[in-house]
Amino acid sequence: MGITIKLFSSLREVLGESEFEFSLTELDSAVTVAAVKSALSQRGASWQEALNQPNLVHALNHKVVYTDAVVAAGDELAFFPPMTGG
Amino acid sequence: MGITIKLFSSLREVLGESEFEFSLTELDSAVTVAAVKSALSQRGASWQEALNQPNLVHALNHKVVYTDAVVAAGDELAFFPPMTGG
Amino acid sequence: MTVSIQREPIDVASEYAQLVGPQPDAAVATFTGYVRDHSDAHAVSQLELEHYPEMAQKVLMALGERAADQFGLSRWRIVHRYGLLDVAETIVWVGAVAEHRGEAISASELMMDTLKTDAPFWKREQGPDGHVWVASKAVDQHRRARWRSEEKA
Amino acid sequence: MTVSIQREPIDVASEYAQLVGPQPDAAVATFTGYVRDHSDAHAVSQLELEHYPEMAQKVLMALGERAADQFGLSRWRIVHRYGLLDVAETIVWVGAVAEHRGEAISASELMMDTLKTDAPFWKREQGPDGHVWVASKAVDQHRRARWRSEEKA
Repeated sequence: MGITIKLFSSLREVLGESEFEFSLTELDSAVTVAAVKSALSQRGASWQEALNQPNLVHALNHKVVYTDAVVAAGDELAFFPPMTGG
Repeated sequence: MGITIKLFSSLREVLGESEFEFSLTELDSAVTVAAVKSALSQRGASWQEALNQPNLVHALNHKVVYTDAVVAAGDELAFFPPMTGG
Repeated sequence: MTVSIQREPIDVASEYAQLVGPQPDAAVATFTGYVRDHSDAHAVSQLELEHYPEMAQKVLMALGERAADQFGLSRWRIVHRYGLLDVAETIVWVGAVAEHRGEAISASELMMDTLKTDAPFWKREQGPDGHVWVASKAVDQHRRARWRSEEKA
Repeated sequence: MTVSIQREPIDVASEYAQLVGPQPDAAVATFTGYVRDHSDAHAVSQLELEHYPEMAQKVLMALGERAADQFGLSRWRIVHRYGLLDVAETIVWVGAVAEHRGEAISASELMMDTLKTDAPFWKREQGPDGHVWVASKAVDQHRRARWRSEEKA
């Protein structure tokens, strides 16, 4: 199953990536945001730390969601710190 | 004792005057706004009615006051209905 | 800062530019009121604004100074029309500049709520049955009262 | 009504004129935010605004529509900058038009309070020690929460 991952702000900066395709072949069809986070966390300590910061925001297809939201093929999943616009 | 009386809005219109000098020779030195109203009310039924409407506002030297405020020679005393600016 | 009580229409763009200046503080809130083409009951073709000039000037200055004091405004401005106004013309403009948005927005609201009931202006609407003096609205008295508990003695 | 997410400075006078149009409704409230020359802790020489374009567009549209619905706005507009901004440049502008002042002012406040915490923009300040990401403020979360009880499910 392939999805697009986007990273913004300090996450983008720390992890050195802003957008990439990500496949979760080993997982069954009911993949949650939490499962994607776990899979990405295995990329290394900086990923582990960045994706487990307490205020991390998850947006699935441009909508803020909790980690139990279910991800489908072709979705866009973004991770970022709390927003500071305005 | 001479003061300036000003009338605005519906009071000005009903009473046909906007500004005039008024003397209260017969009264002692502690003249209140209420006493001026009483004296002016003797000018006729329209004055009596206009000056005793429940929401009448009294401004003494450009400041809203109650009827117990004391008036001095040279003061400017204005009567008008509730304000509707803005 | 300053008050203008004027017969001429309010040039909102020019007032805004003068209010904020070349180095604006972080937060600017403005409010503009326009002549409506109707009242609660009937059509309105023109609005006449009578005022008590000396008192209006003092009341609006005191009101701006109170808002500046209460909300820490760096700049403020109140402009109010008088005379005969057509539908869709400006009636009033207030602007408040502060460090933070809450202060600027609350100050603009305070200025509007207070001037509605405390500044000596009186509206007379030209409608289908001639001129009608606008009555003071209970909602305006109510909105005004919200700010009273925060006033100084 | 509409949203603009733009690199260019906000032309407040032009935005205002387009918002109100030739026959303005009675009450118009606006808010403008500018880049400050300091944060709580240090001097700021420039501000960089990163954003998530597609999501920002959707969030701001939904926010304007919610404000219009809740406060009966006849017109509204939200403009937000991104990119590298100098001190004293515009960051954000919101405008709300309604029949009554309370609705226009509250709508502008709702739009500002909500976009601060819900729209995907991130500020990075250039200060004496280099770039610093701006942290989310507790006061902004608190102001945002005031509107939550009135939201629909």
